Amino acid sequence: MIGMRESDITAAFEDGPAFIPYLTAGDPTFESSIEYVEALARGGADVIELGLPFSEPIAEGPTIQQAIVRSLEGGMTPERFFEFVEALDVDVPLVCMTYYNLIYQYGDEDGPRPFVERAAAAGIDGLIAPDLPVEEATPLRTACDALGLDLIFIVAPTTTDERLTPLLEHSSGYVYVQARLGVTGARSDVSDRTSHSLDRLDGDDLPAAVGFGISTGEQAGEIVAAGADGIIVGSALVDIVAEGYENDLATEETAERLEAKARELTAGIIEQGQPRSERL
Amino acid sequence: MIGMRESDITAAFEDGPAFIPYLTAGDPTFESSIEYVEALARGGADVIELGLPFSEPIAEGPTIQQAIVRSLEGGMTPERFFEFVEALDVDVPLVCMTYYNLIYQYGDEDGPRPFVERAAAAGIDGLIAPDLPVEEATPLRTACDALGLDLIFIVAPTTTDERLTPLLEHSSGYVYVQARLGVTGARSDVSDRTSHSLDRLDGDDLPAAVGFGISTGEQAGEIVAAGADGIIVGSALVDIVAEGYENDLATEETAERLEAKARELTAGIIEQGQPRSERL
Amino acid sequence: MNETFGRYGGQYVPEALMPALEELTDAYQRYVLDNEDGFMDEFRERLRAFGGRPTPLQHAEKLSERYGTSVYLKREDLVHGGAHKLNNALGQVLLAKYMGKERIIAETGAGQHGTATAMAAAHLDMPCEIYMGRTDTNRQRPNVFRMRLNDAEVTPVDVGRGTLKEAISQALRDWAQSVETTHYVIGSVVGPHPFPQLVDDFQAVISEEIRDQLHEQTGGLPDSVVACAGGGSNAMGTFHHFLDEESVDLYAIEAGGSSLAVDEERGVAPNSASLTTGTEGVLHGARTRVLQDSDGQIMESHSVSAGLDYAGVGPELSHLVETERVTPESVDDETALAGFHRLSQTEGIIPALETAHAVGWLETATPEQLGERVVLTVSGRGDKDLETVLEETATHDVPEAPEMDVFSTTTGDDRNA
Amino acid sequence: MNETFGRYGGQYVPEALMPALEELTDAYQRYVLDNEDGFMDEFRERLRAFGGRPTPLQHAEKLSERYGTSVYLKREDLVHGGAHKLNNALGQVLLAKYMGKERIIAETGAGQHGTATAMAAAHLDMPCEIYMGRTDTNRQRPNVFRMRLNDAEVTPVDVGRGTLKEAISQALRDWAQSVETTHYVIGSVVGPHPFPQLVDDFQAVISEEIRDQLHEQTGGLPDSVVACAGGGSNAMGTFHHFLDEESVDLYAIEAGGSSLAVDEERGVAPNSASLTTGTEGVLHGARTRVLQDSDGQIMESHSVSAGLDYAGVGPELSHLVETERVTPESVDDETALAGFHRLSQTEGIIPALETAHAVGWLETATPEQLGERVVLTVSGRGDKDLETVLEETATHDVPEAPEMDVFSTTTGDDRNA
Ligand SMILES: Cc1ncc(COP(=O)(O)O)c(C=O)c1O
Ligand SMILES: Cc1ncc(COP(=O)(O)O)c(C=O)c1O
Repeated sequence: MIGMRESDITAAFEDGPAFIPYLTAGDPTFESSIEYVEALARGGADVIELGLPFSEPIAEGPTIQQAIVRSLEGGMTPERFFEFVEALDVDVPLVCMTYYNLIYQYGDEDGPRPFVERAAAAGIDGLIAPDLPVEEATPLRTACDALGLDLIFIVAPTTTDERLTPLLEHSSGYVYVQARLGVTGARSDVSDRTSHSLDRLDGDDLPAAVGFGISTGEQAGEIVAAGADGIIVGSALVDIVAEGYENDLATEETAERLEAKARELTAGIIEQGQPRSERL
Repeated sequence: MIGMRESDITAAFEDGPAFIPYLTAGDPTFESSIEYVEALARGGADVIELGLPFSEPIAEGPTIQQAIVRSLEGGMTPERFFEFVEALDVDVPLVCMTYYNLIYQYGDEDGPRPFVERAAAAGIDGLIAPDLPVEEATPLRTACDALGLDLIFIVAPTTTDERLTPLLEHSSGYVYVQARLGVTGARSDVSDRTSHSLDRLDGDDLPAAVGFGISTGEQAGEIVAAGADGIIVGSALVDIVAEGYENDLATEETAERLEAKARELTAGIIEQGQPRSERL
Repeated sequence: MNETFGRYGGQYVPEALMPALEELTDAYQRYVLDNEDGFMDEFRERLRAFGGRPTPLQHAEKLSERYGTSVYLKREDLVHGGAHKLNNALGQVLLAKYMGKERIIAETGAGQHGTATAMAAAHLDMPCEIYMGRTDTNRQRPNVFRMRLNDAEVTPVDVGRGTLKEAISQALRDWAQSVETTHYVIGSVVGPHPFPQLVDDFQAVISEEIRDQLHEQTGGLPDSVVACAGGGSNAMGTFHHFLDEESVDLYAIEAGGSSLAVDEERGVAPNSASLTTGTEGVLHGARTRVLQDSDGQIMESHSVSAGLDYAGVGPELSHLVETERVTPESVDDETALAGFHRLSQTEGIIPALETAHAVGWLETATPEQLGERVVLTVSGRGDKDLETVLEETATHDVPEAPEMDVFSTTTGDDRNA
Repeated sequence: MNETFGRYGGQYVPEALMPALEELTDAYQRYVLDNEDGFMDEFRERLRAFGGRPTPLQHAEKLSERYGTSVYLKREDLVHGGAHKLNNALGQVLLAKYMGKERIIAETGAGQHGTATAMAAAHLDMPCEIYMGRTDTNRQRPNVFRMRLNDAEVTPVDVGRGTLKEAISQALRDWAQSVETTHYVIGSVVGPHPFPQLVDDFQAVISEEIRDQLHEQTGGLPDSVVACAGGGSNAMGTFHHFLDEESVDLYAIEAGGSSLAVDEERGVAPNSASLTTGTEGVLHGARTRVLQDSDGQIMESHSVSAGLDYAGVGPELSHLVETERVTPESVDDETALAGFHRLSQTEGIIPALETAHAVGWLETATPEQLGERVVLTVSGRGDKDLETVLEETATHDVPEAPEMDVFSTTTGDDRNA
């Protein structure tokens, strides 16, 4: 984050460790998905990551892959995604998570700018492109800067110290700390690499949010206790959506379950957490 | 035929062109086959060729192959074959037609002699081994000479003039003239090579019997008219046995049909024929 | 070393994989480009003794007559395993060994790259796991057996249509979690840098041999060089040493499938002609030409040949087409089937269906395109395609195809009756 | 030229064929032995360009370690078509062309000789008809397709058990009626003179290359040379140039089937070990060792490997065994299957089931038998045998075999769940 004003996203970490849920937009339908996202907001989300589905999601585990299939079958497109964002009634910052090809192809001209413009107009605050390493990110970085969007990068357990510096330099919003190797997916073990990664980030301006494999309030608490500024939870929530879909549950029931899970996770964080301002 | 007394087989050609039927011994059973052979004798056979079945009959067409299968399945062996010959009540000369491996393996010692001895004892007058060219025939020739059996060789349409001389030199009984290329089997056309072959044999001491593909009295007559001293008929007769077998006819009925066919063929010959002594 | 080829190439992968790509780039530089520890010598020697190289460059008498020119066939079908794929697989598995990796993963579509990798891994004693779409495991059973016989794990991928695209994505996922101990043997000149160059360098032996063999046989260069292209490793390997020879025309033959038109609604392209009809996009780690809809979603591709059935293509090949050094041509299923039968009947070589596209193209090429000396790479043998060819021949109009009524009950014996 | 080898050999065929054998003997003398019209030069050149020769002599690292000696594999599996069979088929079809014949016939059992002949005939533009037992056409479907694709007629033979023995008899019958225009391409060193020598001379290229390659690689001769033997063409070709080298031990490995015992009653030998257990007899035109009952009826042979499943063997090989120059050894089905899996897993080479017998034998051989340098000819590749191996592995006790449960519905994705 290079000499910019603090963004809405970063600000969301101010009052204590942040809870950042992820859902694939439009899973399984446009309407129900809106209710689910709003339920997470009610459950205590500080920032929400919304997945815009791509046909080749090389960074996702099977849970989110299936969510993407459901969403695409439900007719989700980049344009519908922006309508989705516009239809949401939530007042937390929103991050769009999608693959670079969708960003690059959007609009009439080549390059990422039309996408970023449209995202900004729809109310998106930041972007994550999991297949876009910092080396390839300059065009997107430029567009995001121009339109005031954060661009969030992932720090992996394999990220070398040499890579860390440029990576942090180009990051804004928060740093997404990948808790373990592998793709997304709920896991019961939390790698001890997480604390190592967090140690490495110590002293950086940006908040560090840890994701990959968190599924319970207890885990969330442990990670926050280990020094994280936030936790990102995806597959554990998508699992609830999938369950509702497979068992034909009413939208409200699934929404309630999501809200309850969000509360569990928020509670886990709050137990261990303290406002970021006090910890810095 | 090198300075030997005229054999019973050769003598059978004296009174006019000879009719030489072939049957596979033991087809489809030992008992019925005896009746069939005797029926052919009644029908006018001058010499009878009896097949001793071998598992790899490389010189036979499908008709005789099937007869061989039936006979082997009925339990035919070389030993049973000799018992078959001994059980026959016919008074024409008998020729055993079989493959060299059966001749070679018979008895305790290596070589063809034990087979020839046993054949002579059983009342066989001559042998034909269709896979034994004259080059490989010396041991068998020697044994046959010692025991007074004729050894009959086949002259093929492809036989060159150079091959003809040694071939005739080693032959006794009669010369088997192969009417056309190919393996045994009833055919309605009679190659014009037949007369060429017969021309080449003109002047030889031995009678020339033509086989391969003769099935009607008319054909038999034509061939005799072309100068043959005899005709050999196999597949057309085996067809009658096969028909009886497949349609479950009574043995007597099949025997009658064979006798009738033999009469048809004999009649065809007699019409055209004159005694060999008068033709020489 | 170029990370990009004009606008194409690059490294579009999750951060977790970036260090592995750096490590691989370093190993590529040292072992492949600088022959450190004699890597390239060992590679060449194993290609010879295990792989059966050099393969012949055969003058094809009947094709030459038919097209009024000299047609030479580069016989990659004779490489161990039955295709050019081993050149790359053996190189990469050996490289993984030099890098101290303990495990190999790979994706496969038709099964040719999978079997080549499994063979190389068995030969070099490396544990190996192959990802293969569920649909492909079912339609390429013999190749699945072969991989298992070589002691490779075969893991069916149940996502999506269950073909190559999904298998690559799944292999990338595996790699993202196993990257510290595992090398991902990609099967063509696709993926993030340095894979496209690495694979090209291992396949370049094809054109090195062609150049030397043709020189020995004729004293000259070819006028045209023809190779089928799916991901493009056969094409790049065949073109490599001719890229700087301006007099040599290079033709990359793609799968035209049943039509070059596209069904945007269903997200389906009834072809795999990414060079001819694709647009710039990012797929499987590289910017290149891809079959995609206007949103950027990757489309299902289709071809009678499983090995060409891929929505992307190597970035260098995209660049060479853009700069007009390579001419892309597409050949539809029917023409490819006819080519398959023609080569089988007239030259006694049953080609892979992939190769059959290149053979089919000869039929439509002009004398000017072919010139006086044509080299065509027979990228593989067709044993793996027999069932497909039977089925497809029955549903297409292929007058060249032989009758296949041998299995009826009439017998040859009757002729003697 | 010898018409016989000791007591074995000769010409036991119908008179109609004798002139053809004379003609062939003459052509053999002129074209093969005297290189008239450059026949042998053309043959060698076509073997190279079309057939893919020379094949490598590969040092097998894992086998060498396992047996504490240097094991070299002669890679005939890399010959076009997948087996040594093309060496002979190409030679004979070319010879037929030089002789002015207009048509080719051949028999085939496993289909390897049939496919090789069909390929050679397509390559040389000769009409071709292949006789194949009905049972074999059904169990070797892919090879039937390959022959049809190469435009050969395939005529199923419905006689008897419908296997190789019946197919040879049927081919001889065809030849007896078509001999003036047709050449019969026999598939091994069997049949009447001059076939055993002719086929041996065409296959001798195997040992010529082995000798030169081993000399180049080690400066010396092998201590032992191992080859599987059905009719014996692979064995004779592999031994040929070592026959006069007394220090080289020669091992011909036969199919031991399920047992070396014989069921005289049913006329069945549950093996194909004619060198080990056969007795002198006359089969398919030659005096040689055959599996027969005491009457002289030829027995049905049995082996897990269709290409070894034959009741006879080449007469020269019978003679070399009788004079103790060649040591016959038999390997049962189970040991062969284990050998198949061992080579596939440890060396990355899936051998033909025929070859697998030779590989299996290494397991039981003593260090004295093997010596310090062993050459084993991989006579063919195993692609044709996949289905058989799967079935047979399931019914035999083969601990080496991999699990084959890939086709169940569990998915590899679960690991990430
Ligand atoms: C024989 C053969 N040729 C060509 C191809 C296409 O791949 P590429 O374009 O990478 O050579 C394949 C892929 O499986 C193949 O098996
Ligand atoms: C691969 C292979 N090896 C060996 C054989 C056995 O035949 P021969 O003993 O003539 O080499 C065959 C016969 O089909 C074969 O296909």
